[in-house]
Amino acid sequence: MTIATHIPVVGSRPPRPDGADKVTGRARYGADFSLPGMVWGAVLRSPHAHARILGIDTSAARAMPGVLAIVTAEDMAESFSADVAAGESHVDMQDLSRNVLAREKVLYHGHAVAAVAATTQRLAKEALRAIRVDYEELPAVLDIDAALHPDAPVLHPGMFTRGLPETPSKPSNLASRLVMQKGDLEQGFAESEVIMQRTYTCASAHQGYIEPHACLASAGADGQIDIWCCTQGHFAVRSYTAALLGIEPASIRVTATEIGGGFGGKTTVYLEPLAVALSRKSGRPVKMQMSREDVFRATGPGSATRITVKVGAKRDGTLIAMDALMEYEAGAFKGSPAGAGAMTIFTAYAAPHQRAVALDIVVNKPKVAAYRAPGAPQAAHATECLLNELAAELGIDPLELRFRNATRNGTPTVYGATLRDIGLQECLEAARAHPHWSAPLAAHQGRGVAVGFWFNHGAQSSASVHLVEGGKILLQEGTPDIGGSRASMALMAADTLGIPYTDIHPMVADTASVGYNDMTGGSRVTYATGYAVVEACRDLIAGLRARAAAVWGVDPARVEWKDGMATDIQDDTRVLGLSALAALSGRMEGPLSGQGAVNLKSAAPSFSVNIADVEVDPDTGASKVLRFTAIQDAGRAIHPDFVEGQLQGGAVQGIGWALNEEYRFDAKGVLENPGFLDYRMPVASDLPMIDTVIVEVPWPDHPFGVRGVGETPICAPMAAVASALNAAAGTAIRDLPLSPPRVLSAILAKG
Amino acid sequence: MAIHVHSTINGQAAEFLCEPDASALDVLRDTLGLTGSKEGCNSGDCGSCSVLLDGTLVCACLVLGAELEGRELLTIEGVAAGSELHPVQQKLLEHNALQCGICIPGIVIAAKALLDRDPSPDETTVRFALAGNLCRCTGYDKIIRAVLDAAATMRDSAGAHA
Amino acid sequence: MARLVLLPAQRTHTGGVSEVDVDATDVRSAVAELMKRFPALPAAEVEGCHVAIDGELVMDPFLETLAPQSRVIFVQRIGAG
Amino acid sequence: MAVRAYRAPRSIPEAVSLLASEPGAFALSGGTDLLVQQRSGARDPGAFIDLKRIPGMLGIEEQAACWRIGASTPCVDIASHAGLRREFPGLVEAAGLIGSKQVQGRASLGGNLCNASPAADSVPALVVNRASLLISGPQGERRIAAECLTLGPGRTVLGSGEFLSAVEIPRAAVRQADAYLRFIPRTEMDIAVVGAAAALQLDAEGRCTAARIALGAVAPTVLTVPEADAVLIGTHLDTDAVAACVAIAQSACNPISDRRGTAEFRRHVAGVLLRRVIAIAAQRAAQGV
Repeated sequence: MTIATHIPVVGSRPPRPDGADKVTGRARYGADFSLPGMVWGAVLRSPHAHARILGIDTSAARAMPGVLAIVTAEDMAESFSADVAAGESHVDMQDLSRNVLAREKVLYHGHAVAAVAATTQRLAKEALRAIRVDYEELPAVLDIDAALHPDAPVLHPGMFTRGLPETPSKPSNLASRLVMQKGDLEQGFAESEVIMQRTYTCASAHQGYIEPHACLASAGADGQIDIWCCTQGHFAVRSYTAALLGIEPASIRVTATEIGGGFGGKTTVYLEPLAVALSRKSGRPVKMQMSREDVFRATGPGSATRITVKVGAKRDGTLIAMDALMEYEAGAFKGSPAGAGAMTIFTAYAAPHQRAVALDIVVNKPKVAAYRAPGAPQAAHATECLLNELAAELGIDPLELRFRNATRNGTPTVYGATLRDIGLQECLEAARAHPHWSAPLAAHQGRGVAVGFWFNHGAQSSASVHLVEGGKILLQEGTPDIGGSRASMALMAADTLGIPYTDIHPMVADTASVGYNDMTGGSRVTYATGYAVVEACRDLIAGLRARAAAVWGVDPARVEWKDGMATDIQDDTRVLGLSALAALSGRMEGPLSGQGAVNLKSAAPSFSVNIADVEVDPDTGASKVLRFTAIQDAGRAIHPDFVEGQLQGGAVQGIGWALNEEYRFDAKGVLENPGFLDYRMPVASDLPMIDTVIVEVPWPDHPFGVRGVGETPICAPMAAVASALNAAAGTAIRDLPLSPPRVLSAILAKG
Repeated sequence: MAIHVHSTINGQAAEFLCEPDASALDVLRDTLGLTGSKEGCNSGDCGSCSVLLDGTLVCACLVLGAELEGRELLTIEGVAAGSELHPVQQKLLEHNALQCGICIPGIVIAAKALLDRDPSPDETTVRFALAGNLCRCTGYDKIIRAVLDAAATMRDSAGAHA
Repeated sequence: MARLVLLPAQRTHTGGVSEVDVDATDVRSAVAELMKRFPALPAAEVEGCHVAIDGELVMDPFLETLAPQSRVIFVQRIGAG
Repeated sequence: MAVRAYRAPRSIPEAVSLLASEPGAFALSGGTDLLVQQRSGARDPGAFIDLKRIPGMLGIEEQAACWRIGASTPCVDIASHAGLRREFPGLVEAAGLIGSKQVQGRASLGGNLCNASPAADSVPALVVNRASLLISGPQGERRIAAECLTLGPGRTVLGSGEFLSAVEIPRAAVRQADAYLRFIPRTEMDIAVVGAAAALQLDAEGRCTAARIALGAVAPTVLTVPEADAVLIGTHLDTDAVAACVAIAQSACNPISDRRGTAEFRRHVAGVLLRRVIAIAAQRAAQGV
């Protein structure tokens, strides 16, 4: 018989397995699930940015016909272990409980106070209006300076700054201070010939996923609970909901629906514990969905920041010392990504003397959520813009300045790790070789370059593969597919098993159907879940080889797995394929499956280089991105279309954050632009094509060399765009966004 | 008071009851179970609920259910002919132009509306035609390429049949 | 002896001591020794951390082995989007 | 108030009677503003009176003395109307700027006018073209100039039972042309931070014989500045004349600072856009558009 040789599919670009469902409207997202007998939940939200809750009277609402249940903070569990480890996040459950439902105080405008279940959406909303909440309004703390003022109103009377030499005697709004240092800063600045210090700010930006949070929960009389929700981590929803309501996690089954974007914003819970509590009280399935306004007012966003960077360098551009003070708004509860920001801010550079000081500051605004490389884009904006300013001052090409100072394998970082197997040099070389870098510019146009860095996570993933009659493979993974990961999993499985891509049928399984998985986040899915899939396939292959050996009556060592078939090493015309082995299952030891479970503890660091061209209308301050090139080390691109998609999407989110996106609050802490009309994310006509270059320096800890790609793409664009715009306009604006009024006033100020 | 409405949805007669302020999107999703049209904003700013109302591109969230009396609606569920995808759908798949996919039903409808009236749009025309459809994942690049490719395919196939 | 390098939030509870030498062959025993040396140090300030062992970042360490001269630097947890 | 009723009258008298009798009745045209406002609570209609099934509310008609546009005609029809575009390219472009293609499938001149937003894109373009508005009501039909409809943000002169049924634009003369530009931070999907329209008529020598400018989003209602118009007339629209016009218009601006732009920004950009629309309109007029 003729044996087809398996042609590797990793690195090819087939259509995704779930694609047809998504172009025909058949795919079901968070709000698309319903159950018989279902009722609707709605949330009462705070009209104040800061107030004490003196009392909540739900009696009138409860008396309304059709109102089936009401929950307030009293319905949440009272005490928790200090925190619940749910994969890469570490969450203070006291805070999470109070964010899901305010207890003693409301801490931001839009903060959830109570939830109602009623037979119709309309009735649920009417019932909210019948709930009386007695508030004592408190002054709102709305920015970093106000929060850190010695006389500032304190959000949390029990919060004392962490990280000071001694625990302070008074509570404050400074949650923590983190210092990381290498070398001798004083000596470094003393050796420097040029010292430059600048302060950069970024406005708070929302993740901007198009799908509002939604869920459906159904609690059975036996205590079994089902949740369907759009989340980046259904196992985390299980952990958090169980902890917040005092339920055994094993009693909860969470199904991750298709998810309409997350970017970090769907790594926590908002509605799910409320829906479960309402369902337990009412005995009915409860569906809840946020309005777009709710999403803006009460979820996300990323931190607003103020970062002061000081660098010392030789006249030839060699960086000697780098120092940063990084102030990050956390919103209403501690936990901004200031620390991660500090760990990224100078990581691309080898300067021997570095320090980063990170402050985590609470204010009366929505609690920040992870947003794509949390903390890093703001940090990169500061460092990369400053380096471009330094390059101009020294008369050095900005890319050359990076070449001269780029970190290399073995250079220690400020946080204590030493990078290895990185591809920064290769990315810089790709930038220099790209025609974009040397293309001519016209009047009122400018070019900016910037470097981005993110760690990338590994952590825990499980996967199963099952051999189905007919010889095809059912693949169960447990990380929601937010950007085409089913395709990547199927490609890796296909090459591991040596069978066609289309023979693999991947699915995202619920929490009761596959082993534990950390979230889809941290750029970890292709890396860690991919690894688990490879392990599961290897496990299956071991079983297949044993079966074939038994059929042939030979030692399993004589059987190798080749091109999708068990093959007798001593007689390679003797083979058994998947379909034959599946057919024998019932006459041998039964069904054939493979399991894979991994906990990858290393980080697979990746770097990017972005080049942006921006044109400015000097009469109005309007700007337009004319050309954008995103270069990034992917380790190995399993499915290059989806890698490019990550680079392009991250670039455009960064462009939006640079140019127009911002949370604007009024003097009372009310968000002024809680809708897509005035939040201003980029639309198709704002943009050019986004050119990409995938650099592949394989990461040795992964079977295919993957290092994760999702987060690094948003790190460099803000600095690249800001530097390009300032070059085009002849300005030095260091505050984002670079909205037309801000740009125009800078142009007019320089005369 | 609920209103009794008769309309045609994806070529089939449809009858439903709706409240006077229920949107066509509410009716599609909650009453008729056609959940392919998505609610991203409920204010006409995201395009995820794009549908064709008597052939005109509109947001279903900005049309009242009651207004559908005697009118014809095409939703994402009615675009493919059985298992045969519309060229726009096919090209979006081939270009892997979708990540999360929530905007894609709206993009398909808006792109179809464009190509129905302009078989040879240039890149700028496609970009402006899709400016009412927010996508947060892709940066639009592959979507624009897919729509341009679909236009070329449709022109070729029209030429072949001419 | 492996050397442990503490984070500022840990130093608050060690009287300012920032580096500690411990006789340990893995991270678990090193952490146990550290906690024994500084009873005021809350477990939560240690157990949630990552470490860099001789430059290699290790998330959620436990049984990772240490060489006699290993340098273990505590690293703050990294959030992820 | 909850919306209790949706009615779709088939005639003007029926509509007038419903608008006058239904408690909290609101005329519904395209609904692109009204439905959003109803959901946010900004407006509180008790009943929707859908005008789109009344004969004459939809459609564009070329008459000897004017173009008649049914007040509920969707902008997509206006933006794609070749005849209208030949005579009033600025107005057609303004209609094509309102919201997205999806919004233009519903939005109408009637809605854009009666929503009474200072930032309405179509209004400056209608005003410079001396459009008049046909208002139907209990006393029959009356006609007002486009700039006379609004009293301030969200407020119009329409009385109980009255609604806007049509817009009439006098036919353009030879060498008469218009232009409209707006400033938004993105390229689409924004509300105008500033809008500027100009309509100019030139004589055979290129001298300006008639001029009208209008600005949006720089005052509570659309801003016309006859003194600024006057300085253009008799000139060849040279730099000095345009500068004088712009200076007068800018000093008449009374903008607010809000989330969409500061007062200073609006005043400055109003001048920039005005200069640009005068240049575009002049060029179109010279080409005999």
